[in-house]
Amino acid sequence: MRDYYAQYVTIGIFAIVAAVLVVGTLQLSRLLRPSHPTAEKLTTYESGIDPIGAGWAQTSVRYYVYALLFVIFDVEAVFLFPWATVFESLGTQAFVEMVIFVGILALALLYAIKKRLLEWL
Amino acid sequence: MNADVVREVFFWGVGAIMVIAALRVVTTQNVVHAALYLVGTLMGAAALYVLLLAEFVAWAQVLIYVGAVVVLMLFGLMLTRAPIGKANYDNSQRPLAAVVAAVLFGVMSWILIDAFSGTELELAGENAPRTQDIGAVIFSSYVWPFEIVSVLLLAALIGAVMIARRDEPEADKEVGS
Amino acid sequence: MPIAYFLVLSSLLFCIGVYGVLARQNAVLILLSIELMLNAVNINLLAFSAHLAEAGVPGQIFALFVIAVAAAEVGVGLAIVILIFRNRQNVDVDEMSLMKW
Amino acid sequence: MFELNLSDWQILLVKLGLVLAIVPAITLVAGYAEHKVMAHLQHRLGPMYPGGFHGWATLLADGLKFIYKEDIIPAAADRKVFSLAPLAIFVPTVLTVLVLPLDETLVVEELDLGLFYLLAVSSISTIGMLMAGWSSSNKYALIGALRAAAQLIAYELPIVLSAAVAAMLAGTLSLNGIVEAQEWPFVLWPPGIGLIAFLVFFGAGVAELTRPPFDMPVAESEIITGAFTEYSGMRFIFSTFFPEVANMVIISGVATTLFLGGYQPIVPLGFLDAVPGLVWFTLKTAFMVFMLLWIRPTFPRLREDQLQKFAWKFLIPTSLVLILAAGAWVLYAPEGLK
Amino acid sequence: MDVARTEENIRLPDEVAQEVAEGRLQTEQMVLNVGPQHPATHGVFRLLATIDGEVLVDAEPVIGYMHRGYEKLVEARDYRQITNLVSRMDWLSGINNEMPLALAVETLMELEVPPRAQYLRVVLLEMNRILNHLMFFASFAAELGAITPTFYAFREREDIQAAMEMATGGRMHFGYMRPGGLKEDVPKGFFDQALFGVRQVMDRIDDYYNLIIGNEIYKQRTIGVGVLDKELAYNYGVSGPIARGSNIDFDVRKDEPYLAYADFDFEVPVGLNGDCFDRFWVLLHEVYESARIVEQAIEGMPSGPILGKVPRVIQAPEGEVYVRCENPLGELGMYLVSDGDRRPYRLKIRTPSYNNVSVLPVVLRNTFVSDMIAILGSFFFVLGDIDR
Amino acid sequence: MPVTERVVGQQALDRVTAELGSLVGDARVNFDQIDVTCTPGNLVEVVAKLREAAGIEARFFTFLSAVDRTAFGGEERPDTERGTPLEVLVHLYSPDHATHINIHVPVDQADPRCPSITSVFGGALWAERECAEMFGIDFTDHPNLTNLYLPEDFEGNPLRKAFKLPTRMVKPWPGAKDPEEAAGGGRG
Repeated sequence: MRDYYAQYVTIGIFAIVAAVLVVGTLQLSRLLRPSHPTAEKLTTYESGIDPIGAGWAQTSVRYYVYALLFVIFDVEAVFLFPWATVFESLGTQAFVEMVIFVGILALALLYAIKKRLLEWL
Repeated sequence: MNADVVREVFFWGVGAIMVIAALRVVTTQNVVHAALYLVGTLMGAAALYVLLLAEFVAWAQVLIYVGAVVVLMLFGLMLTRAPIGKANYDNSQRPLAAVVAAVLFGVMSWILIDAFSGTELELAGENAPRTQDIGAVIFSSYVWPFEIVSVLLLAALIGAVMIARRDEPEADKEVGS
Repeated sequence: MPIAYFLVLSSLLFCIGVYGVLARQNAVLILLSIELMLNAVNINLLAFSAHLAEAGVPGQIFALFVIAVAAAEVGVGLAIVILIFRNRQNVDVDEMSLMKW
Repeated sequence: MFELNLSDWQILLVKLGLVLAIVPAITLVAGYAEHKVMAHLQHRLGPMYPGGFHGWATLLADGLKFIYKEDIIPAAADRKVFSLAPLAIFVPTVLTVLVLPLDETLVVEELDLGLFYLLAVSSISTIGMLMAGWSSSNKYALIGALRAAAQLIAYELPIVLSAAVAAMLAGTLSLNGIVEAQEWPFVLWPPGIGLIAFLVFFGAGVAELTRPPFDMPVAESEIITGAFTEYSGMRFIFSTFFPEVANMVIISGVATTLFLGGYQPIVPLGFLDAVPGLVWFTLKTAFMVFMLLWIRPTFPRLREDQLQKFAWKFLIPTSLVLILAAGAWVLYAPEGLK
Repeated sequence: MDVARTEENIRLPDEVAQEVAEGRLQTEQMVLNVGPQHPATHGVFRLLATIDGEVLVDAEPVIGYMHRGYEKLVEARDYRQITNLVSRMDWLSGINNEMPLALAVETLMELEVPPRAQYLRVVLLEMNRILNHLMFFASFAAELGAITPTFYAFREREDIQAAMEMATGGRMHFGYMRPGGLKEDVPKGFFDQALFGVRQVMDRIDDYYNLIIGNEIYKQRTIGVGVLDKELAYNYGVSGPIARGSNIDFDVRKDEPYLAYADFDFEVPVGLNGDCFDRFWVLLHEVYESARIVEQAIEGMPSGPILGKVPRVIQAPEGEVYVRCENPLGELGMYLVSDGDRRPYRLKIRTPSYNNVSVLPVVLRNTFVSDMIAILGSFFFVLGDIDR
Repeated sequence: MPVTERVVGQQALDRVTAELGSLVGDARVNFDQIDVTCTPGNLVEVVAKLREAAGIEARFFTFLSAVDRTAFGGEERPDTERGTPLEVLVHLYSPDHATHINIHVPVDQADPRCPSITSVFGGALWAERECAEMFGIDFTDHPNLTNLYLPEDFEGNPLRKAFKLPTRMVKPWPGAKDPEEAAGGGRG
């Protein structure tokens, strides 16, 4: 019998240890490394010139479309995994259900391609 | 140590983190920070799901919410201007909103405590449902909602695209180039 | 563990979300607050699912559906926000008076 | 096997110790291998001096140098997010190691939904990239972060979907279960499906690692070091070097587990069973790592739009078809063939 | 070329441009400095790029970080000193830079250059051209993300470099040309080393083809990218491999043969469309042709003196002349005005990179950020050559 | 297309003078290249015609610069052969005919002005900027006549003969003390 909680305790502890490792190493190297900040050193790198404009971010609409498509297929994947474990015992019915599901999402991808949403940039 | 005590300590710890993060989501004056605090709340929720014996939902939460929805949010934020530093994102109804939220919380928690005080959760790790159980139930009893999810996602994509796409008349003509 | 713990926590998160929806004027932040509320709902669902373990896993399945719906909601919501931003160069809901009565 | 009576906490400590010793060691070995393999592919020697024998201690020396480096956070950066980003990249990397079965029993935690856990955890680092890029307040970093995030999500799908194929053929999400369910000749069976799924997984894996030819998020000739342009010293190690090399090994390990029969012997000859599974796993993983190292000096890099098109128009449709094909195979292939 | 130049490849930027113009795609634009300290700019070259997402809306090269004022400096130096000065303009093709100066003085003074000196000059010039082109072969591939060609190219360069060093004693700035001939004769073993070097290159050029030009990703990255129109090239005075990439058959060695170039059999490779692929293709073919010229020149090497009858003090008579040579990067011209002194009265140096790079703003408009790097790399420029 | 019909020397001069007629003043052959002189007012028309004219087709923009002849042959003998000692120099080349054409454009030394030829040859964009800062010549209707090399606050026009190299004024160039050579004085 598996020990459900013990497994997750291990994972949790590993997460904490990994985080502590990063923070700890950074603290440790603080003892060793020099620290002489100067204004020039702390300037944002922009090919050796003072940055033009700052403090804001902008991106292309295309990225949003990619992310949206990703969300949709990610949801699909979440349903795919429980299905993968049981479809053999459930037989044709479950298979057809998934075919329809995947088919509809494939339509989404097709639509995106057809609307040239993946054309860049 | 008693397992129940450990669970309670865990619950309080995670719960506190979630609440603090949630409060920061609604009060911080930096949009990207708000999205990142939301990640805190979401990860906390995933931890609670694990506690509630729903490991599949917990990892689905991580996969979809943290891995996808928040990324989508961040892209959206950067598309609509996401400065480093502060700006004012609150409106003038802040006090009123606080009152409404507090009253709502009072009423809800009073009702809930009243109705469910004394009900204990039996959290037996060895009974945690497995992925197969979830799959078996979805694909036998919840087929329609499942299929509708796919239609919903398709509709969401089409809707989003209709709204945000570049208005390109020639897009429909010929794609085969 | 008392189930009330989870219920109170979830209602607290829900109300924080309500506050966010009411007090924020940036549309994306409002969407974030809505996510908080949906998460609160999920905690509730899973708490009851654990409580009613003998009924099987429907609570978990509903939580999955809620997550899926939330994803779709964010997608469309953000698309609207982006459209508004492109037309007006800002995303303050208070200034969007076009559809006010 | 011999019996040891250890309490839970002692077991946990042993696991911690092993992972904390082995993961960095493997990373150093893989990093050194990268130096050397690439050098020889390019008709040069690579590092020869540190440590004496063929420069084996080069990476240790590098690491030491990085520890001594000044830690610079640009004045314009968002300090909080800037310092948290390496954590968001490093911690998930460590967590993915936990479910990899190196041998039948040699696994930190054998999760029931190990595969799903693995995919979910590894998706967190996308946010780390965006955090690093945005908080640096640097244009190159921002462009790099956006590229990285878009690339990671686009190629996560083929990975997830082709991994689902492996899960379908095995009928379980447990990684040990998937290994056990595979039979010789692992990836070649079922015909077509297994091999293509493996190639999709491996190709998308190269992209997930942001290595050439998919390295535009860190393309130094275009955007310096992408999201990590402003990172220095140990922060840089934790956010780029370590995750890149470790993930290279991890992806190879996962590919081995899902498609190459994991810790099973390469050929089903009885006497090979005597060789420990760990050896087989290591051999197979090393082979996969070598393939990854070989790709790097061979190809130029793609352009961002070509990369996205490759994922959305080729890899993802292919893996969708694969899923249906695998389903049909499992359900309808004659019993004798399976 | 077996890759179809699809509509898609060529149309896309225009389409984007139109959308940007109409404000449909407009997100906020940001101004990005590429250079002066950037890995892709070969020295201190700065590109002021206005980008929208990943599209370059506008690009303005900013030069002058290395301006040394050669045109003023030469007015205070005698011709022998200037030889060493101009050698440092395009530091990848030192001896080629010295050539037009010697030619200009020879033209004004009407000096006879002995045939052996002419042949030796050709050998050195063409070996230097191979050195230069291999360097750009390496750097262009590196900018596209392929790291291996760098090492291959440097391996080949080394053999030729050794021959150059035998003759001149230098590796970059040779200072070997003299008005009327060469500084001295080449040492024993030079011809063997030179032949070994160029034959090595000729043998391995197939490898380069397989590794780079035959690579599908490489084709995707370069075909149809950064198209330089033929008329545009003429208008901006673009010359060298870049002009030839744009389907312009323009090579001073053929059009106005100087030295002994008329004696040799070689081809002028010409591209089709003027995209990055064509420029690079031309570059690699020129390596081969130069290697052929070196072989022929060594085989037909006459004997005799290497310096003509030159007065002890070089004083060009009064007059002015424009003299040009085919430098590795294009037409290097010198307009020499002499008033009879030991120093030039005015020496206008027309460097190839200067004109080639001046067309960049037009070519770069409405490209992707990644393409910008490919285009910059395919414009084969040396900063010293632009800034002088 | 390589050189189709080689037109140099006298033949080229005939074609150029036939095409330009009175637009140019002095025209002659110099080392097989054509030297023509024209006024600033005619420059744009001259280059446009040379570019389009059949049989010449000087489409290739080689360079644009200037020469300051005020110290030609020593301070005492300024070369004013073409009217003023300061001239803009445009070199065009015909890729089809291998014809070189040097266009000398004398400009007023006190207030040097010259129309921009950027409307005909885009390559002049940088060349005119450089020429403007180095010689102080104002190219009217140039779209962006800012400094190309020099800092914005730089004073003087380095390539004018009046601009002495400061170091050379303090200490003459050692090259002048070449042992092989006794004659010749410092001028630069």
